[in-house]
Amino acid sequence: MGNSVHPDTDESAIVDAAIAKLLQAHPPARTETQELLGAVFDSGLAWIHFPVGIGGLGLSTVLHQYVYSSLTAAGVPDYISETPIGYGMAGPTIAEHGTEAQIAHHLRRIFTGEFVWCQLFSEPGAGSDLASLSTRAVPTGDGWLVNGQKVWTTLGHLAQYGLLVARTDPDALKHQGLTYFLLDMTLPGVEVRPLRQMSGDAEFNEVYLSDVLVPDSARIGGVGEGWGVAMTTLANERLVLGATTPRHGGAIDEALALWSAREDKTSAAARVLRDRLLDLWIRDDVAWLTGARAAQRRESGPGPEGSVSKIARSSINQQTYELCADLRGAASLIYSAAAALDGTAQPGYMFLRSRAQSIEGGSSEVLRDVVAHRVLGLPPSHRPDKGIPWNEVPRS
Amino acid sequence: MGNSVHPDTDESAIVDAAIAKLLQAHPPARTETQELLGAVFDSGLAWIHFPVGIGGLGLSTVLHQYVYSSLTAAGVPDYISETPIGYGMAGPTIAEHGTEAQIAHHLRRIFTGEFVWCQLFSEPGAGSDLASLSTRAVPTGDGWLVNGQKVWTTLGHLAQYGLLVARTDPDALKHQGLTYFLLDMTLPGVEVRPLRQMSGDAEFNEVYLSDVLVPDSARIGGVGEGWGVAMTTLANERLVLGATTPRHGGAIDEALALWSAREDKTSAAARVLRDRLLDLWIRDDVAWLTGARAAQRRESGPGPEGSVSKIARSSINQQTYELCADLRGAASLIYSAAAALDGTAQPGYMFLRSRAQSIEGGSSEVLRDVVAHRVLGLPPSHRPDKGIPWNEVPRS
Amino acid sequence: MRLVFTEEQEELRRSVRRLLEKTSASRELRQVIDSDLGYDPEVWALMADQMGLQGLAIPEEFGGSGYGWMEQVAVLEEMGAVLLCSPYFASVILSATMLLSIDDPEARRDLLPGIAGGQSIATVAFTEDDGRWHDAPIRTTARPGDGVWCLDGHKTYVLDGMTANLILVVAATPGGASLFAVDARSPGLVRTPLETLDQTRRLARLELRGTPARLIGAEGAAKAALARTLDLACMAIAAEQVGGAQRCLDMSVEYAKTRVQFGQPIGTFQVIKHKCADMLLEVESARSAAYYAGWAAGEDPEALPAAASLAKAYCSRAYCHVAAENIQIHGGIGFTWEHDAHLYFKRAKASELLFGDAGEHRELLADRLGIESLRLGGGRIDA
Amino acid sequence: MRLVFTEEQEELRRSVRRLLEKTSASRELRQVIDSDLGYDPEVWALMADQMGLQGLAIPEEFGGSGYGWMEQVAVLEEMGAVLLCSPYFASVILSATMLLSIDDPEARRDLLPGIAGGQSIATVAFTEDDGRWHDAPIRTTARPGDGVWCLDGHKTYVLDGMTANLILVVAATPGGASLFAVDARSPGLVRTPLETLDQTRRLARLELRGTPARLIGAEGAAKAALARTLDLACMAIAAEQVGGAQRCLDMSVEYAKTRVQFGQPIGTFQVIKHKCADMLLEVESARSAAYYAGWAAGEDPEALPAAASLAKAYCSRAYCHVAAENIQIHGGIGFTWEHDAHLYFKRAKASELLFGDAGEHRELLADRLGIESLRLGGGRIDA
Repeated sequence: MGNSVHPDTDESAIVDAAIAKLLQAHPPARTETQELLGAVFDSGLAWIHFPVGIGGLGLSTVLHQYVYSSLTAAGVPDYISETPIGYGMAGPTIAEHGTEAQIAHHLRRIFTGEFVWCQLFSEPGAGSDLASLSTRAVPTGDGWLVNGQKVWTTLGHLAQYGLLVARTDPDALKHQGLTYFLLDMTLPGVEVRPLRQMSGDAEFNEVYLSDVLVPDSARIGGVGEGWGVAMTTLANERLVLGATTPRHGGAIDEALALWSAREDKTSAAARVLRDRLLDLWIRDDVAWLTGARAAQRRESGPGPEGSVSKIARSSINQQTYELCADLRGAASLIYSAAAALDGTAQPGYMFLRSRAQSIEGGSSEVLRDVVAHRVLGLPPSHRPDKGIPWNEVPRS
Repeated sequence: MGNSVHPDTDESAIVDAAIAKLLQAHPPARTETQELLGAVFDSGLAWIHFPVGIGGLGLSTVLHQYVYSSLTAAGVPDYISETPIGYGMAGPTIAEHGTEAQIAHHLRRIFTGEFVWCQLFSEPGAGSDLASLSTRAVPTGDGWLVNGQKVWTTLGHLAQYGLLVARTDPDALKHQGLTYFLLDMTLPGVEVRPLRQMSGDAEFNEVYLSDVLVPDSARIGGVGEGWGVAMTTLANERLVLGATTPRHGGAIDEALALWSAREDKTSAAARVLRDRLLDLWIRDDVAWLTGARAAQRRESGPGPEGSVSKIARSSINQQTYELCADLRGAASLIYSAAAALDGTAQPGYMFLRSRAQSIEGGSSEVLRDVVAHRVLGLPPSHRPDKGIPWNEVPRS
Repeated sequence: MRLVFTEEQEELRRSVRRLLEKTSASRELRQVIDSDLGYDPEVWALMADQMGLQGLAIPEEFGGSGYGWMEQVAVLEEMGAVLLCSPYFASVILSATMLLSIDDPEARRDLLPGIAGGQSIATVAFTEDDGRWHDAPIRTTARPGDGVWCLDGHKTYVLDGMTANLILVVAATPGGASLFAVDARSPGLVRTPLETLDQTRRLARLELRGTPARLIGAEGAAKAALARTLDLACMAIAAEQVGGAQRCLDMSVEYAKTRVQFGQPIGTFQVIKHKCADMLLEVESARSAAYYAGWAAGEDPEALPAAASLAKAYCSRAYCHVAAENIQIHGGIGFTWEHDAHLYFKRAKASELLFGDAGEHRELLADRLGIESLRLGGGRIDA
Repeated sequence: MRLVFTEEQEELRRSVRRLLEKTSASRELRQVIDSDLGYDPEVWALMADQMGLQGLAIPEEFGGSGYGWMEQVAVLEEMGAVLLCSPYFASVILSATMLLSIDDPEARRDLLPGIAGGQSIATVAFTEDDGRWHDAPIRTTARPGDGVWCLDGHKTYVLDGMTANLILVVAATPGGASLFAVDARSPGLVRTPLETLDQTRRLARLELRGTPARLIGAEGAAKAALARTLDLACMAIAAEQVGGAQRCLDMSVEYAKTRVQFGQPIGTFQVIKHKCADMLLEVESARSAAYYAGWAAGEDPEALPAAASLAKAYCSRAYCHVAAENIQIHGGIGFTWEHDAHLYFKRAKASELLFGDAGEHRELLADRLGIESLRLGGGRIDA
């Protein structure tokens, strides 16, 4: 992992020029949001590594974070936080695998937030083992008839479109019988139900698909090639996720605030809390530095190092929010699940919410397997489902 | 794990009477060691769970610890610490599987320390996977011709006898081709070489066996039944190991002594060391209590709970001795490997020595597997060596 | 030292388990959580009438059965296992202990039989807004009035403060921290329910505005009684924690055996196996600590303060860790509102925070014993 | 902030690696460990003559090449990877930095060229028997004599104190902590080798009995210079730690791929895989911390003290953990004297203890920045 890459000065110049031109032509303070975001897209600053003409400048991803910081600092709305799935997953997937018509129809609208997207991958029976999913898409005269259940669907209740992976060939090996669709969520038979989680709110949804008739024009990638397309979606997810946490922000900032507000700073028990805080502060900063270093090293696209960051982050966050609970002491006994359902902010929410961070988007256990195989080259373990058609593999 | 057993009052009465009679007839202060230990054996207090006549009283093991504490407190030499392998491994193995002649020849001499024993199980290629061992015993007219290499042989340089497991049938499954011998270490072809470890001393040995001719009368258990006999040896090992650490002794006592001797007890860094000390003190005491509880629960013989204790103990010891190093601070930079080789006691020795505790006698990884299977009933993992003759299994 | 149960004690445990399995399984738990009252009066009555649980450790002269603390440990372990929602802890552990720790025969005769029989639900109100459990300054005051005392101030984190009909309030008099009995219907008492992290244990905040109260024991007697009550409360909550932690382990092992991913039960994955093995290690260790504290409570009162802090410190961390691992092993489903895993996780954290967290109890342990006496042969804990 | 190397810096790293692979592999390491001298003068000369490593970061006017600290980080990482036994750290990192941190042009002209060229081996003697590294009281005294100063006292844990020909001693004068140059052949200097835990880094104890010495800079100038030297030493040792930790990971991965138990390479066991993945996480994290400190040393001196403590705290723990796991993964063989695993383990612990352990540096970090300023946007470390 020795070789390093640093931003090409030509790329910096191109990007700086594009930003300057954009901000001059469309001063953020005096431009309506949709128009402004449309202009960002048109100037190629939406996804700088996309080809020119579809939101990009044909550059590497090295300056991705720089562009994002520069634009949001200049007053452009936070297009990543506001359309995380559209920006981070749908956009790159469509850019790479979509037809011209799909690219033309979707990309600009994704970036401006006109189309909200959700992801329809996980199922109750397919969590870590995503490729074992059971939602069926059966060809009909007019397209595909889809039946199944998806779960953990963020933004499902608001989305116009969903990134759907379904099984089109149950007799094939599990990775080979999948096909990927850009699902219109307004189609008949799509039912979205809120899914309440332990923190009390319903951030996620279950999506029931009952005889949904999907036109073949919604298919992206070939029949049976859904797994490869899904890999593009997931690989790009992390490029985006890391970008939004500022240094010393989030969990550690909350812990420091609680420490500052604390009366007892000198008792023996307080000293020990303080050391936990310092240890976590260091680990948090080191994780941030690792992200920054990875971004500087990255020439093109995300690599498996993202898995390492996610393992570290979820663990640091969980421990830091637990420290926050301890710093608040008895006050942490109070919590309103009802307020959480209403969306009211309250201390203790992230203590609960953070438990999901080591599960969602790839559990820490699965990610460690990935790191061991893809980064360290350790030999694969025995897999009883290997080389066996999907419909012959045991499932729970 | 709900049901509990407590000492039968009859057993207490029997044991107390035997102890009283022994101490009256053979006052430890005025009795020569060999004679005294012989008398302990003859009164059935050596291994109370053995049959009467061969060192036991035919009782359960519940009062084992009580007898040991009572006798050593009364001045009987510490027969467990001084003959750990003889007492803990050879004795129970011979008592259970030996012929009358073997029992008569060995048991009393084991207890009195006349015969020192070592264990010849591990090999360079067979560590965690003990049953894959390669030392061969080939039948000859007069007995068995043994060739191979053993390693990690504590007391090998002093032992008259060794507990030897060797492969007698390479075409059988790995657990089924083994045979167990009581090896006379003075036979021609037995060569013992010291093995130096990271702490600088040579506590262990390598034992090279070159064309050693072993009479069939040294065999214990049937041909091909060596694995079952070895399991007896290993299961009994733990009954003995736990018995010798007093509450709050060992590592935690050293840490407390270092804390007491420390000048700086109030700086922020010292406070944090203090909390580590308290945390480890609690974990140490809880481990001791768990051992005491297990002993009170145990009706007959050792169970897999011993694995849990060993995992906990090795981790607590390693962390406590590392704390000792930190408490000593810069002074821990000094260490003499030469002094360790000479057997001179010095601080820091156990910091190094304790690293082996999570490896020797079953690594923590193997023990967690054992706990998961035998205590929790989790399903076995795939084993490529299962159902395959030993000589067809890959080895490094 | 005796860390195992007699056959009679085990039989008691089995009876309690049978009762709770029949009356307080997951479905009933959800109903009680969502109910106004926060506990099931029918189950409460069964506990009292069929099994005499409320009076288990209360002396016979006050209507109880006079059993020891190890029986209580067995009962609490089973209650913790099912997250029983009931005022048992407040009424039986806190209140009865408080009354038995203060020399006031008349108050005992008046108040204990109701607690022992389950007709009366009592609680102890001692913590104030600063959230301190140990040696906290008492700002609630008591002044002598016309035949009765009058209390002013507030109390919070009062266990089952809304359902209790008898509230034992610690308040300051010129003679020091003193205990007062307050009828829940008294004028000047305003009770507010708190929304709690732990959905299975209700808390309330009380305001006292000239509330009439009866002095229990002598003025200044509450300090020592409260210290002893807290020790026993820590021992008791450790027993609950062991029960809850064991249940988390059981849930994880069961799920690992049945949930299939990658064509095999996830329990065949070595990392899941090792997680479960480590959970077992912590549960068994926690059990040893809790039983030791239970033994000390009955047989070695001098060792109790340290043993209680030891158990509270260890069991709190073990339960939190095991409950978090249980969610992790369950994956997404373990994170949903519908699954019980989070109820255990919240109970684990809340019961760590109640009566002082692990760090605080490590310090209490050292303070109580003196760190020097932790050395070999030096400590009373060696008992 | 720049946390990656340029192609030129990577080329330097590769050259150093090639040299060390050729001259300082495991076999040579064992020979040097057992030698009287404790380093290989031929390798030392190659480092100086072929590559100019000793003068890498020393300004050109004093015979060096004037490179920056990131180059030094790359070099130290490679040296740490092979546990290079050499007085490089003492002479180049400690001594040259000390001389460059004190305003004494003449001393620089006299002493730095020898260090830069490798002809002179220097060290800094500052710690005394109390074993304190930071803000320690200086009990060694200097009194002005006949044209020279005379030193009395002792110093210990002096890196390469036996092989150095030039010893820079911190001693107290009425003007405060001051720096003195002592020729190793001076009368009144008694040097005693210490037997060390870390077999790859030699230490000595010095006694000074009226030892003649030359004052460097002004009286009282050593305090600030020593603080800066310690910061850079922490940064430098963190770079070494990263190299050593990476090598432990490499050894473990290699062994896991080749060692067969139960009919399969142990690297197929998920628990071994996850151990290695966690080791990678720690190594990569440590690398980030060390490179950040290296960047701060060159580009943001104000951020250096905190960055150095951050790196020393994190890298120390990471290396210790990774070195211990390396032994565990190797099993019995990893515990033998013959295997190199223990040399890394000892180096890891010793380099944590040198210049203050992780706990001490966490506190230093907070003291230096003020815990308040650790908040978002509040700290200079945000740079």
